[in-house]
Amino acid sequence: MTMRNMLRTIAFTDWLSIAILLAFAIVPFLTGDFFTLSLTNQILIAVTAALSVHIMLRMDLLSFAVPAFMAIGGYAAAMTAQAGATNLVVLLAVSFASAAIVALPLGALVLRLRGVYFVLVTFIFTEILQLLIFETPGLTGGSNGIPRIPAPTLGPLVLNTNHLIVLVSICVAVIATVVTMGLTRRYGQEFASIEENETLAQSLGLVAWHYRTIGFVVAGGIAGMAGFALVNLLLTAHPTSFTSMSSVFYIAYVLIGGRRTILGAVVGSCLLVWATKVFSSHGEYSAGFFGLLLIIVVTAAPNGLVGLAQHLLGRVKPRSASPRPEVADAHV
Amino acid sequence: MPTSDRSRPGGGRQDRNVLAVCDMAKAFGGLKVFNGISFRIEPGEVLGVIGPNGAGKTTLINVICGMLRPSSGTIQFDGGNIGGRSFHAVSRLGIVRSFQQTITFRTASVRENLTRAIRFSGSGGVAWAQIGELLDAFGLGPMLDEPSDSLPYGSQKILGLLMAYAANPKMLLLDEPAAGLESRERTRIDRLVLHAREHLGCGILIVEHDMDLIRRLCPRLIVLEAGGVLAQGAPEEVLARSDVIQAYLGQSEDEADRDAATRRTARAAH
Amino acid sequence: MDGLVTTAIIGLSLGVEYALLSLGFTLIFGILGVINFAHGGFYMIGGYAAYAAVHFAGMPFPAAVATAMLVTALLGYVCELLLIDRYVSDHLTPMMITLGLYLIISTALIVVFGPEPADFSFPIRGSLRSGGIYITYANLIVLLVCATVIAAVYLLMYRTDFGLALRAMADNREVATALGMRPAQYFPLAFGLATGLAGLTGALVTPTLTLSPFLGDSILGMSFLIVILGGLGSLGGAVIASFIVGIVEAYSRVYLGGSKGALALFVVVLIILVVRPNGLMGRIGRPA
Amino acid sequence: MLRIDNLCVRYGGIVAVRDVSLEVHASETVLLVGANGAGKSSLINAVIGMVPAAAGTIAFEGRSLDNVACAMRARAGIGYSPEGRRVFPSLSVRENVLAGAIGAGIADKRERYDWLCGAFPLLAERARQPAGQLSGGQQQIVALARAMSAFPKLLLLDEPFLGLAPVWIDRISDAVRQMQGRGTTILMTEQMARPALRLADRAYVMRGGEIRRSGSADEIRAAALADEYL
Amino acid sequence: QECQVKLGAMGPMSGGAAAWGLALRQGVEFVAAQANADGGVQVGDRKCRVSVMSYDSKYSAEGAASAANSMASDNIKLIIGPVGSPEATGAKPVAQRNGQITFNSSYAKDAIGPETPLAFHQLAGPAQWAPKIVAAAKQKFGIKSVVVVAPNDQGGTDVASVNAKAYEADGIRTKQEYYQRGTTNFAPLVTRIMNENPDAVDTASSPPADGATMVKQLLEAGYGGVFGRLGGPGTLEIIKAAGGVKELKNFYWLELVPTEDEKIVALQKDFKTVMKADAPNNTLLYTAAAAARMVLKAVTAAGTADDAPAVAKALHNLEPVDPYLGKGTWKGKAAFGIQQELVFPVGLGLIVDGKSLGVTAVDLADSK
Ligand SMILES: Nc1ncnc2c1ncn2[C@@H]1O[C@H](COP(=O)(O)OP(=O)(O)OP(=O)(O)O)[C@@H](O)[C@H]1O
Ligand SMILES: Nc1ncnc2c1ncn2[C@@H]1O[C@H](COP(=O)(O)OP(=O)(O)OP(=O)(O)O)[C@@H](O)[C@H]1O
Ligand SMILES: [Mg+2]
Ligand SMILES: [Mg+2]
Repeated sequence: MTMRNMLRTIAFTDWLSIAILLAFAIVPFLTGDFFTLSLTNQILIAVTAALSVHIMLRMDLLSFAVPAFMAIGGYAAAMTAQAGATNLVVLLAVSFASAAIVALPLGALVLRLRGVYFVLVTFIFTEILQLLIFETPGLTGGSNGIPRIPAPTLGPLVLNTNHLIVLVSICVAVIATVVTMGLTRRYGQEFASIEENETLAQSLGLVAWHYRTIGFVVAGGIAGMAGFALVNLLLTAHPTSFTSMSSVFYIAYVLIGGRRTILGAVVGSCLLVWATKVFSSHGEYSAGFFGLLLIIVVTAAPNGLVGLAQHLLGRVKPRSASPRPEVADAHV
Repeated sequence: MPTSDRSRPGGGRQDRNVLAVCDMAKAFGGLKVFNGISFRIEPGEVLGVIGPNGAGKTTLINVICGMLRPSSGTIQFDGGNIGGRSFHAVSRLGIVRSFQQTITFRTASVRENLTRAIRFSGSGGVAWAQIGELLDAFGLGPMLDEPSDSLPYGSQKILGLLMAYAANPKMLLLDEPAAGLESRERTRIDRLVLHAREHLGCGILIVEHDMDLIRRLCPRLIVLEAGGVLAQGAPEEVLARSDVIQAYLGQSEDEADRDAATRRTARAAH
Repeated sequence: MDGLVTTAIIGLSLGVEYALLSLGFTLIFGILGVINFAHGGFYMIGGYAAYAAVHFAGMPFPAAVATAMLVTALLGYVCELLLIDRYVSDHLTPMMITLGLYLIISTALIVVFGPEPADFSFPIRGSLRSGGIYITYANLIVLLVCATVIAAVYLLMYRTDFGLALRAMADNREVATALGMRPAQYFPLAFGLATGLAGLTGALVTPTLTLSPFLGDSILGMSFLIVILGGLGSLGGAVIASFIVGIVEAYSRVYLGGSKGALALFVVVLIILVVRPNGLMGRIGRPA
Repeated sequence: MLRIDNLCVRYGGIVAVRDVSLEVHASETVLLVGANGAGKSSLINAVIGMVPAAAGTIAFEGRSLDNVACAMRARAGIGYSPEGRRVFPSLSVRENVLAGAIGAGIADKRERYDWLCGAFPLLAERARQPAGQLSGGQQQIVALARAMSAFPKLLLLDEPFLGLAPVWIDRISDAVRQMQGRGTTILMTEQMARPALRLADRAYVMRGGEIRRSGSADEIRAAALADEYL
Repeated sequence: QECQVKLGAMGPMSGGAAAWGLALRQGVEFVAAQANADGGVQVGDRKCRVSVMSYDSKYSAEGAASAANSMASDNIKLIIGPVGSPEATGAKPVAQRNGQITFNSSYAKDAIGPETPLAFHQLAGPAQWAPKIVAAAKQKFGIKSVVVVAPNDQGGTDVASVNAKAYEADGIRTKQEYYQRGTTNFAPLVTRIMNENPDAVDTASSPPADGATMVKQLLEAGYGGVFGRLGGPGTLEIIKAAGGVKELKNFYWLELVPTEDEKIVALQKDFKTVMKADAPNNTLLYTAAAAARMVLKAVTAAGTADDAPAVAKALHNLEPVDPYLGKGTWKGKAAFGIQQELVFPVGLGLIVDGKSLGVTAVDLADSK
């Protein structure tokens, strides 16, 4: 299949993702059920975080720094709110900007790294941030976090009920999706080239680090918004919400759903978050069930659920199709 | 030597779009690949570089195009020293290379590959129409929407060269463009090179082991050997020199054929 | 003064421990290109297997350790054969699989042995001391075993056809097959070997500390950090990195304290990687 | 030695080799020539088992190779040097060469390695350097040495002269002749028809996946000089 | 027709703190089983069966919050738990929003508070028992200096900092040491402590495994001083790891309940008969059971199981007495500004010169 109708399928799945997210917007009007509402909330937050992973994967970079950026965005929003600026728009902007601003210099430092080296550095960054939070109780409340954050406001409206919190998460998730769509559409060619053969792309004049940085910064900002949504859901900014291990799960959402499309992030998040909630009533077995689910899905659909669906619908041929020897790899 | 009017350094600064390598050396740790190499390539000029395997031809290209830093010496282009500049920066200045192996964006279609080349290039790339005629000339026209990795080896090679062309270079560095191509397909390389010289007016450096192709295309020739320039000049005299024959060419095709014939009869006698 | 020396000794024993730990990880990584998230899991299985062998089967400690190693190796072999082998070409899928394995393993351990730490301690107590400087006999033994095993693995990988074949297949599975090597047989063996090493480490080290079903995360984190710092799948690099990390950790934790120490360690690693983007011993191929 | 009957190779829709039959007798050297995309590599890869045969049979020493795994074919005595080098980049040159001789006794290994170092001094010079750092042509040498170090009964060479300087082509030819002298059977493809034909006893001309012509090396050379193989 | 009282058991049931969550769950299930054994609880004019639903709150704010919501959607208004401080931080506001009573056992400084009137405290916090235990230890061992060790997260700092205050208040030179959660080898920390050369080392609320390793390695390093454990469970593991009472020599620790009191032993027997399994050796079992029993009483008193505020009100008016833990008191005004801390006597365990003096009850009724 050619790149062009590849793009077409992506575009189609993108719209589908937006549709799904907007569909969540009616949930609060349909039901007051706490489980459904908090499930919706967590799914939306997961989607946002997963999109941050997705963007980096588009450039063949696996980022474990998502929780770190979530923490930055979340804490920044929390402090702003406590300082009195509780306007939703302001908080969204702050959470995105703060994370993005940190991502910029960090990117300049670590984007030279590839593959697992990048994975490790991002992982370490998350660990470091956890420790910094603990070491700065004055600023971040240390291990106690920042409790009792005032709810965000929209003009006269105070968004403090379960229903309204869902709406906040919705708008975070939708913004994130639209931004991701814009980014991956605008720079799709560059990202794809960097993913497939950076040497060749550079030989043709592509300034790869340029686009890497853009991707990294935007991914950071999106994660920052996810952090804000999470903090807003819990009414507290707490270090345990941003542990380095949690990044593994955001990655799982993307891979399970399908790493090639935005829809993948959405589908993966829906399935796995729902599963987590269901399993957590099985006490000590919960983690085990989750693991089992991971293995089953990933072995059944190595290209993710969306990848599988596309394959069944005959839209995309599986990635590792060509048995033709890669003459290039012997040498480059 | 034949050059199109556009490429003649008339009017403007003396060394506009001239590549001048000056006393350049490159070593990997202990291993000195080459030492004190100097040469110039004018716009529209075609320079051939030959030499035994491991003489440093690819490394020479790697250093010029910014993938490696020179250990010493300067590389002047457009009057500025580009030694040690980053790969993409050099490429954006208009010095574009091709690779010794077939390298394309494998899952992308032929069309996609070329549009990317145009899109990424510093100078905005060439017009699609200009590639169009070449595509048909090389029989890639019908395969425009095939993923590039299912093309035959030869076509992939050509595609790689076309991508370098599409980036609209001011200086083109070709690393064994004909390797692995069947003898008739090699004439396509000639067409591409001449076409680039005519329409883009760029200087061209060709690394090749195919002497016929070198003779056809290169008015001037450099022979690298054992870390230095063994000989320089017009093909006919350079290739006639005994040291070049001894170090690089070996016995000529005809006498080799004769030897083979005698050997075979000898074996038959057994 | 004593303090400095003692710290150095601690650093060394940490280093050896880490070296053995990361050996298996780097093998799997270097050969199959898989980040084995279940590594910490196999470490714990090793510990519990030895514990079970001692307490329920009444085996002598050395026998128990051997059993533990065999059990984990076998488990690893089976996992690779049944789950991972088909997906090695792609790095992310196996990562998810091993993650799933890890979650299952740690759950199973909690369910079977309970969440409280198990009563499992090294048969030999006491320590070798002169003045304020000391090293426990347990650590000495671990140290010796580690050294021998590391040497053995090195010989296996660099002095035998088996090792050569493994590294060849790591470079290019297809061509290696065409030259008569059989990944289908060798990869599971390699994986089993690696998990066996993890198991051995668990069986040896947990009794000197405390055996509980929650060691996995930190073990994984450590091995990962060391292996990458050492440079992709380079045994030598992993060993060197282990000692660097061990020493840095010891001194920073002793003289800066718990969390500042950890912070220092991470910052050091970060700097090293920014300076050497391919790790300590990672090799950079030629550009073209 | 090697007998191929009505072989077909397909990649998805594309038919790379169409209904090809050919035979290679013991200790003779057979050359496949033909345009790019003619199906030469596909045929070679089908023989070693890197790509499955869609139809037809391949028999080696009288035994059919259908459902014999790739690795087992190599162990049965088929040596292979793939198109475009494909050395093991992170292994040292020495290890690359020895990788071809896996399973052989220590003494054999040393003997073969020494012989190859004699034929290609480069191997000794660069013994410890990772093969991935070598130049294209140097890698080609390593790939050939790797295939030869197996001392196979049947040696498959896919474009052995790719990217080699003229002198080096002569050197390789000498090494190949030594293999011939040892009685090794050789099936090779090459774009550089002339030097290749010097080594070959017989040659087949392929086009569009089919064999268009076959004959002794001299006939084909004559044809080639005359009309660039049909 | 038949009615039902739903109790929720919330706590970490996977991961490092699982032991506590599981013990808590068993405590609640035990009480429920007992209640059902004699016909269920009286609600209004009906006897209702008691059912227990448990949720894994994963020792994180997030996990607890979502657990609270899940329970809310199962219409569970009465929750025993959560356990840890992060969980309490996450669960309190959400549970308040959902109108659920929680009985957390966190040692956080804001474990409960006026702004969340539905949040109760299951047991006495460090502020209650630390001074008493410290005083006892001081006069037993004549401690002049102490190092308090705990992990560098909320679960650790909350307790350690309060303990430290208590030591200082008694004029003991005090140093706090925090290690990173997940540390497995404590040799560096031990060396650091040895350089301090304190009279006592208090492992505070560090997890059993960590505490055990620390003690083991301290002894290996030749530490001869006193060990203390104010806040964490798993003293058995520590004694085992040290190689027995003899090796350990001097040890003082807090038990959430006087474990050797015959009433407690009786509970263990009853547990075995009712639950057909051995009682877990994690003392959260007892406080959780007591809290659950109080809640059921309050339900009877309030005549409803669905109206959390009413039940909370009833709880205030209830005299805290428990068949196993004996007489207790409501406290918390001083520490938290709200009188919702359920305090029963705790236990003080002592090992002196390698001889175990057992666990003696410490009444907290008079502590401020
Ligand atoms: N992996 C693949 N997927 C799809 N088509 C392929 C693949 N490999 C080869 N082909 C097709 O099969 C045909 C034969 O290819 P093959 O490489 O065998 O030709 P060849 O004679 O070796 O050419 P060359 O001389 O360039 O090596 C070509 O048309 C090529 O496009
Ligand atoms: N990254 C590297 N590290 C070490 N040595 C290298 C590296 N790259 C190249 N070399 C060495 O430099 C020499 C020149 O290599 P180069 O590829 O330039 O030769 P070449 O002239 O292109 O040969 P060929 O005609 O075979 O392509 C070779 O001996 C090679 O081993
Ligand atoms: Mg070259
Ligand atoms: Mg071929």
